[in-house]
Amino acid sequence: MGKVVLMQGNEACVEGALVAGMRLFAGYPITPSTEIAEISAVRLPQEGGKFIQMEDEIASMACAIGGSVAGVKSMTATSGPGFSLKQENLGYAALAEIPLVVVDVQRMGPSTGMPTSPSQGDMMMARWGTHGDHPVIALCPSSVKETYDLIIRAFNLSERYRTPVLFMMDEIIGHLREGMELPELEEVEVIDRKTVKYPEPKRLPYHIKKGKLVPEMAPFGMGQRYNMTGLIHDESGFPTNSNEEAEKLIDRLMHKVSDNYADIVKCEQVGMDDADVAIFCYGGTMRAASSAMDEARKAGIKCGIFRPITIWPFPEKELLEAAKHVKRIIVAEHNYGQMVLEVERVVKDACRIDFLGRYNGTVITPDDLLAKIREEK
Amino acid sequence: MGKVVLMQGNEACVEGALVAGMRLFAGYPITPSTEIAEISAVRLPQEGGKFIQMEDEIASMACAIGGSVAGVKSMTATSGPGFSLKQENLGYAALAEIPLVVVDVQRMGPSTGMPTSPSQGDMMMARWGTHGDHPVIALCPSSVKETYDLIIRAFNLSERYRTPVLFMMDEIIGHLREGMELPELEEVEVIDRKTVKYPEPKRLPYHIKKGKLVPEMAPFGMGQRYNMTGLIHDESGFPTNSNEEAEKLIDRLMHKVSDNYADIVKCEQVGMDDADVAIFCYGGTMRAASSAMDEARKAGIKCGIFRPITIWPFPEKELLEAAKHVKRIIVAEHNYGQMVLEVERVVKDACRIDFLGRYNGTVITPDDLLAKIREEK
Amino acid sequence: MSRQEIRLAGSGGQGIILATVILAEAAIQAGMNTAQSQAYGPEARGGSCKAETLISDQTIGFTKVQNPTFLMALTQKSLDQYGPEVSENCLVLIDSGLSAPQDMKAKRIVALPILDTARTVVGKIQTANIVAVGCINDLLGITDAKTLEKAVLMHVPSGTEQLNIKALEEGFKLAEGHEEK
Amino acid sequence: MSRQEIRLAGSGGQGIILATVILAEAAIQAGMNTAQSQAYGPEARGGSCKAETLISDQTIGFTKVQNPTFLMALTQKSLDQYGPEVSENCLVLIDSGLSAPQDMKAKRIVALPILDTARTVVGKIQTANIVAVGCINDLLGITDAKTLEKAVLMHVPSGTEQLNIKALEEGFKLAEGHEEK
Amino acid sequence: MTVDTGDVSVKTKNMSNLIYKYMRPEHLPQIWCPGCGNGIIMRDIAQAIENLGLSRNSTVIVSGIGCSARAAGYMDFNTIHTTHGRAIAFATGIKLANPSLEVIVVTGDGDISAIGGNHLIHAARRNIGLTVVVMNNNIYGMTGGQYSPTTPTGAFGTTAPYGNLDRSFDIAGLAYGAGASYAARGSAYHVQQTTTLIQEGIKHRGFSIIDVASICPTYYGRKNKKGSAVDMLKWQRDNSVTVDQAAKMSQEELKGKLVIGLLHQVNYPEFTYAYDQLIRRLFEEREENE
Amino acid sequence: MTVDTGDVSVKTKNMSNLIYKYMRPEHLPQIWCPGCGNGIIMRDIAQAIENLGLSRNSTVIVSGIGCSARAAGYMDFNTIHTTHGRAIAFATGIKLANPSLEVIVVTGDGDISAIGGNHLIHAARRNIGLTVVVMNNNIYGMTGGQYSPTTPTGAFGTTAPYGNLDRSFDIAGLAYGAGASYAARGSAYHVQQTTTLIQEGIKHRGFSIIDVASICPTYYGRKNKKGSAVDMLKWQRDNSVTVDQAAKMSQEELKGKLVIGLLHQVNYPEFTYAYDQLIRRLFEEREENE
Amino acid sequence: MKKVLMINQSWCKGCGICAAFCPKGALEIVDDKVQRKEGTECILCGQCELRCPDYAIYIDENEGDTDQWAKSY
Amino acid sequence: MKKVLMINQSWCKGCGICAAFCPKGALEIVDDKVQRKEGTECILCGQCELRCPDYAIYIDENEGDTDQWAKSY
Ligand SMILES: Cc1ncc(C[n+]2csc(CCOP(=O)(O)OP(=O)(O)O)c2C)c(N)n1
Ligand SMILES: Cc1ncc(C[n+]2csc(CCOP(=O)(O)OP(=O)(O)O)c2C)c(N)n1
Ligand code: SF4
Ligand code: SF4
Ligand code: SF4
Ligand code: SF4
Ligand code: SF4
Ligand code: SF4
Ligand SMILES: [Mg+2]
Ligand SMILES: [Mg+2]
Repeated sequence: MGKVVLMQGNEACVEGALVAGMRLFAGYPITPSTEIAEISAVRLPQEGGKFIQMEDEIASMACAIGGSVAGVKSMTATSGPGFSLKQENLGYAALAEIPLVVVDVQRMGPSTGMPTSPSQGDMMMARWGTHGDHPVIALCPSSVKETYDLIIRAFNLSERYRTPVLFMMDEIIGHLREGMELPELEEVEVIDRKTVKYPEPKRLPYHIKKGKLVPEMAPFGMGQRYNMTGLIHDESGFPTNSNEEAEKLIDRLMHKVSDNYADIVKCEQVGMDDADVAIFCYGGTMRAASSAMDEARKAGIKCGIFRPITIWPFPEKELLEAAKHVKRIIVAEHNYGQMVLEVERVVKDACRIDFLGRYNGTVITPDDLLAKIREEK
Repeated sequence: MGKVVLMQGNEACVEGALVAGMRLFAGYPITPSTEIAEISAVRLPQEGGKFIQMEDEIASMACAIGGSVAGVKSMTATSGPGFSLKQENLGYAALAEIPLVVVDVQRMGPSTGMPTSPSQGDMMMARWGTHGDHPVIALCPSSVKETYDLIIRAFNLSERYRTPVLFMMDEIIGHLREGMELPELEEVEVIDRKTVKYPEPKRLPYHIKKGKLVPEMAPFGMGQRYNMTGLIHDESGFPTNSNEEAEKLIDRLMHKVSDNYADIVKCEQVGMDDADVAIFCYGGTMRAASSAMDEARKAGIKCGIFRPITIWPFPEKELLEAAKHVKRIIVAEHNYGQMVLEVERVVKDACRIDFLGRYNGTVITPDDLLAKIREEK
Repeated sequence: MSRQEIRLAGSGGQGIILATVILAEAAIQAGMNTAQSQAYGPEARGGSCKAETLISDQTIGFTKVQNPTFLMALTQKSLDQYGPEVSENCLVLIDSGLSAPQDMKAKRIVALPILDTARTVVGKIQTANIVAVGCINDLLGITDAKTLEKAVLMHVPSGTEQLNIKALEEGFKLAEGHEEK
Repeated sequence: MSRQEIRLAGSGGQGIILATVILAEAAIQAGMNTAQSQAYGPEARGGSCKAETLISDQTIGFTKVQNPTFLMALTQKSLDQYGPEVSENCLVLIDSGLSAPQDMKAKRIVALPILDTARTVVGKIQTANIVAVGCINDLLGITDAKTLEKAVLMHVPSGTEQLNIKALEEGFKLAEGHEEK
Repeated sequence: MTVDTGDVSVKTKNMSNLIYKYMRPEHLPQIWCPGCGNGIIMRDIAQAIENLGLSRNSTVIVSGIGCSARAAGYMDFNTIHTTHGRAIAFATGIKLANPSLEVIVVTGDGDISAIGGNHLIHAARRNIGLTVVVMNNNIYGMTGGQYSPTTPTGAFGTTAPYGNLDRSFDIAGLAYGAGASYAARGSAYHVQQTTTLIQEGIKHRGFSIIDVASICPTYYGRKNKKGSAVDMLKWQRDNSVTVDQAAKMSQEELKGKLVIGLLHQVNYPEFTYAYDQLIRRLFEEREENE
Repeated sequence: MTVDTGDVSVKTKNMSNLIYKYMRPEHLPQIWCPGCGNGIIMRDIAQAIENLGLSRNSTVIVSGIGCSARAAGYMDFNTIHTTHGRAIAFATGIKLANPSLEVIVVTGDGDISAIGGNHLIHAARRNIGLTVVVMNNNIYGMTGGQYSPTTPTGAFGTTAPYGNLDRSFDIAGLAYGAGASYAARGSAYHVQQTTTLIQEGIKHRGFSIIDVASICPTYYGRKNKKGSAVDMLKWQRDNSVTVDQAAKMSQEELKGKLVIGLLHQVNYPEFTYAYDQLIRRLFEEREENE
Repeated sequence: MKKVLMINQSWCKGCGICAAFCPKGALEIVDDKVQRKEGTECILCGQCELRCPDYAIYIDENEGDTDQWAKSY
Repeated sequence: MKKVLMINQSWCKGCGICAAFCPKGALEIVDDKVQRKEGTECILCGQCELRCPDYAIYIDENEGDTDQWAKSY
């Protein structure tokens, strides 16, 4: 058994990222994500990596993309207002297929809002924050240990699918300290970047070799000269005005994620075997849900929990299946109602859907959930 | 009858805005919205107003907000990448309740994409582009004449509800020139800002007088000194850490829009009385739809059109009602599938939903729609 | 007037867009409906460029030209590109210097020395688009000369009115005695 | 050990958060589960401040203290604020300088001269949080002295180890002969 | 007048006339830490306004986000606390919409020179009539002590645990390079000089910036062993030289010194003035044509 | 060697060795307008690289968005065409991740000094080893002729129909004010001097910027009646003075002149070098402790 | 009217700046609050007022009817 | 090897820069393309190459076997 250590969520995010191979972090401080920058500043140079504090979040995002283009696993972290600013370049990374991890430790908005209060108000922004259509992978941890493990998975997914991965934390987990067992490093699966090993003349940088998911990447400087752009491009990496190529590109980007739903989408279902009522929740809200479920079961209510770990793509298959076996789903989230819209869309009329939203800076408690569970309309 | 003039969509946007009372435009050029800036630069000083080209879109948005705070009706315009950059301050304007109009002439993304190609890829960003929860009003014109009329309505709504209004154009309409009848200016309804007329000691700037929808605004300089902030604030305009106040504020912001659904939400329904199949579309796509409908009807197919003019809040009541009377809805949009998700959510199992998306830079044609109408699965 | 789907093509600097705008304006002035648009793109910078106007006495739904009833091309490149796309019945106007590509289906082709007239008769190659407008109006009968003149004056830069009226008149003249190939 | 819900309150600079972190660490070292968190806010800048640790041998679901089993307050302001919130059975530790507010329901109150001990016995007021940690461990029996010492050493800045160990020992001593009010 | 040797009096308003007149006492004392230099500088601004006799109603205070940016909330004017880094861009809109307003931007080093750097240089270039007062504490105070663009090379911050590798901005110099027509530097210690510099900056027709060395004992002081607030002010007292003195000193001698005073002033047409002239011109031309 | 009087020869590659070696001929000719100055400047960059003997594989060209930014696509290096204004921020990541790369940013006046102004000043401040070549045409070319931060006061653009009210940036001066350790100005006309300035900029260890006056006959030229591309180049030829000459001229005499040459060079430790030193130090300290 | 030194202890945060820069050493900080130091002379120079970051000490005309320390503020 | 002036007309956009700055007036633009002007002398100075924005004119060694204008490029 690995050593158990006391760690904060934000710290676990950095330590996990280091294990996953992060060697460049570009950021700009903002509560409640700041510790991620601060710990990176301490830890990265110790591991031969680099931390840089950029002039703002736009630059941080751009810098992290640059690092990745040069072959180094890169990360950036922020909170709501900064996440808004990163969106334009997030679209760039999605289109140019640049692996990197973007952490958003959500805080209460809109605008400056309540900077130190917990929230899950950026869930839809994670999906729709930038212009145009592009694929999104986003993950949500609900404990310190899961933060550690899941950030490694975030890096792995970003490398496997050559796409930015969003790591949607909340203040509840980011600022929580709890014990976690450190894994044996040998046992951690780390996906290294699939790179071109030697320069190939006339190689098409966005051509996918047979049996591969995505084009292999050639880090700048390794000898394979090519072009990257945020314009619609063909396999050569050069801009094209061809409508066929445009469609092909967007289709390919979308499908590399949607076709691999089973690999990417994970959710946790607790007590769902016999549940009558399910709590749908994610991130830090899970902690109240699990206490509430225990209480409810003690009171004889068959309560279960459906928790997306991958929040984008939305786990619609699993949710629809689950919805068919319960009478009610209570969607609990720390916002005015975001993922509940997806639940409504997916579940349709399969079961009743209730919503418990919290948007006043406090945390949903087990009692809040119990009251909702007991509520009969 | 007013004079009929040849006008471009982007030009109609400026001319309408001038009629609505716009006297400040802050922008940054970007295809295909640039003409809006260019025409504003010519026209505003002629009307005693001011055009300023800021250093970027963030500054443009901030500058327009500043103008509005000082009592001048203000507008900014951009396209996808710039719209991404405006999001943070859009959240500010929503929270601080600052009326202004933000135009997005959409172009194909993601990222730089195909800058000159039509798209409707920012529809979800309009709703979810910034962090946290806030209300959104967004309108979509589908002709040059409607652009003119609707931008006036955009200003009116922004004043009535003290909130930024998003004007979601597309390249199809923005760059289209057609004839339009100029209204008699006396007949145009222009809502002037409800402002505090004389300074009241101890006035609470965010207090709503009985019978009013929103707090009356006091333009800076008129003698009513108060504070504005992007932090959660109480009626005094000062930051608060009270969770009750936070909830009250967010609730009020959301409800001022949702409670006035009937006033804000407009849609056009054509041929829906007897339709078996409805085309759901908005903006420039309407033009193909209306031709397709004519053709379909000629061929004996009972086709109708459901077109949201207000796209946010989403016209869910009307749509659900309409869905109950048709067999199929074909959602046609120039993106990979955005509003179709809302249609799915709202319509649930009321009728079959088909999707016709276009994301290759070309325009959906009447033939494309006819083929879809004829398609039987 | 029955529905006309007019497409003009040429190179970036030839004022093709302005020509369609003037035709659209003429249609408006003549009480008809119109929808004018253009292909934007890097082509605008030097390459070939296309612009379109729909004219109809009916309400215009779809705003793009789908099946041109009229095509004009002022450069060989644009003719080669857009010529083969049009159907048999499309009337095609080309500058006399150009030769119709093999795979062009259109049967009705008119060749007129538009560029030459602008250069030598009007004295300024930049007026070719206005010469063309004169020709087109004549060929399609969109409106009368006076209305078209008004439309031209509404859209050319001040100071160039004289020159452009001359160009328009030369266009009228050119088209008068034309002959379909 | 049954579930403990520990809340510490004081003013911004008193090291309240560190104290809860050390208690959480002690719990981990003793093989228990823990969840530590704090209230962030403008209060951190000078005002009163609260931090919490849950300790349990069971898995911890909800991570926030709901019904404190233990409260410590080091300033009157924080005692006035948080004191009335706790229930009858909560054990309350206060600095000897403070007086319990009227509306406090808690019955078990221990007053110890924590600040004074830090200032005069240890010689540095900043060590009050570590003195407190010593007291708390003694009152709640979280773990043995050795483990707690280890936890302290894991979290204090290097160079201050000696001083803090002394503070901890003084804390132990203080709590030894304590008396509930 | 006989000098009183220190009687103390109770008066209901509990504050000086200056504070009573220009602050919002119901929000005082500020959330700032004990000894934070921002309060001193905020008072300087009020004193400058008092000296100039500006009307509170036609004066606007715009701030971004940061400890320093909280100043807006305390000052009894038209105040707006905007988003991080964007104060100048908001202020530009306000000034443009109503040039008769006196628009003062109160900001921090991070707000104005990190995320907000672009707006600073462009407002300076345009020479728009804003007065920018920077409460420059060489650190991000609000977020807990990360290094800022004015943190000296080698100094420490939570994100510079091994010493800052970046070189630092001279904010006044940067603004001058970008075209600011008035640039000055003050300090928390030099109350009267700083007040005068702010006062002249407000009077100046065009873009003016007064970069004021503040003190943040909580983060910058602690991280860099600069001692208490008192020690930090004493450092300012003992290490400042005036612009005139500096002119006679070598680069070597100037190392580690704070140069205080008016660094640069020149006259160009102010932006909104030029704009109004343009509008007038267009109106006149139209009248002529009609 | 006998001078040939002008035979012309056919050769399959159809281009000079320089172009063949450093460009991507399959993408030539560029989309730039006839007479656009960008092609000349792009060749200067290639020539500078040739003179220095840099390896194409370890050279990176980063650009933003604009006509000028299209340069990246034509040059046969590791090239990346990023988002508008952000080239320097992307380049910072590339350089930091792999300091052995020679990173050259090719950008326009709008890209670097309007939306990208903040990244410019911060990269200059950090003294990170990038070489920035600005194709400065005093206008936004790509979007059709709007005024830019380098459009002179009074000049016209589609968004300055009544003449530009803004003052303009001197980009090299701005970068210098922000801390650039190498700043120079070239022009499209002065091919050899500009090549040398770029070459020295690349050699310079630290942040260097070469602001090159380009020509945009299509928009800037047309809007401002500057004539043809040839006329615009002739203007550059006839109105340029060297830095040395300029030093002897009065402000009055310098009006309307283009000052060409090395404006400023000084040595500071380069950022990524300093970072690598830090990492080494930490590793050494750790070894000592083990 | 007589000038007096005023103290608003409720606003005082005890930073000690006033005391440090008082030319007469007339102030001291006790329990994190400023107070007049016994046996010293205040010359009403106003230095303390200028530098107090919290506006807790200032010179005013004596309009009140008391000459006590303003502890109760 | 003999140096020669090379022209790649397919890349030439006819801007006229080469012709304007040729010290010998040895170039002219015909139908928007550059060509050698008859009766003039080219001294292979390379000025045209340096300033051609489109790399359509340059000096090269004569490796080919023809000495015709490169019109067919
Ligand atoms: C877009 C955005 N990024 C980051 C933050 C977090 N943030 C708030 S204040 C601040 C730094 C403030 O530094 P400075 O301007 O120097 O003010 P100080 O607190 O030092 O007075 C930061 C990074 C934010 N609120 N918004
Ligand atoms: C965020 C964003 N805003 C605006 C644009 C539109 N845009 C593209 S290029 C450009 C200006 C380019 O000017 P400059 O950098 O001077 O380049 P030039 O075309 O003159 O070479 C603008 C405004 C964009 N692509 N992205
Ligand atoms: S953290 Fe620093 S700047 Fe912020 S209030 Fe405290 S002392 Fe002032
Ligand atoms: S528009 Fe100007 S800058 Fe752009 S390619 Fe044409 S000449 Fe060059
Ligand atoms: S300076 Fe002000 S806050 Fe500080 S001790 Fe003196 S009176 Fe109190
Ligand atoms: S007024 Fe002068 S002498 Fe009196 S306490 Fe204040 S600083 Fe000291
Ligand atoms: S090489 Fe010199 S002489 Fe010959 S054509 Fe070119 S510029 Fe003229
Ligand atoms: S400079 Fe080049 S592009 Fe221009 S005319 Fe000469 S050869 Fe042709
Ligand atoms: Mg600061
Ligand atoms: Mg430019």
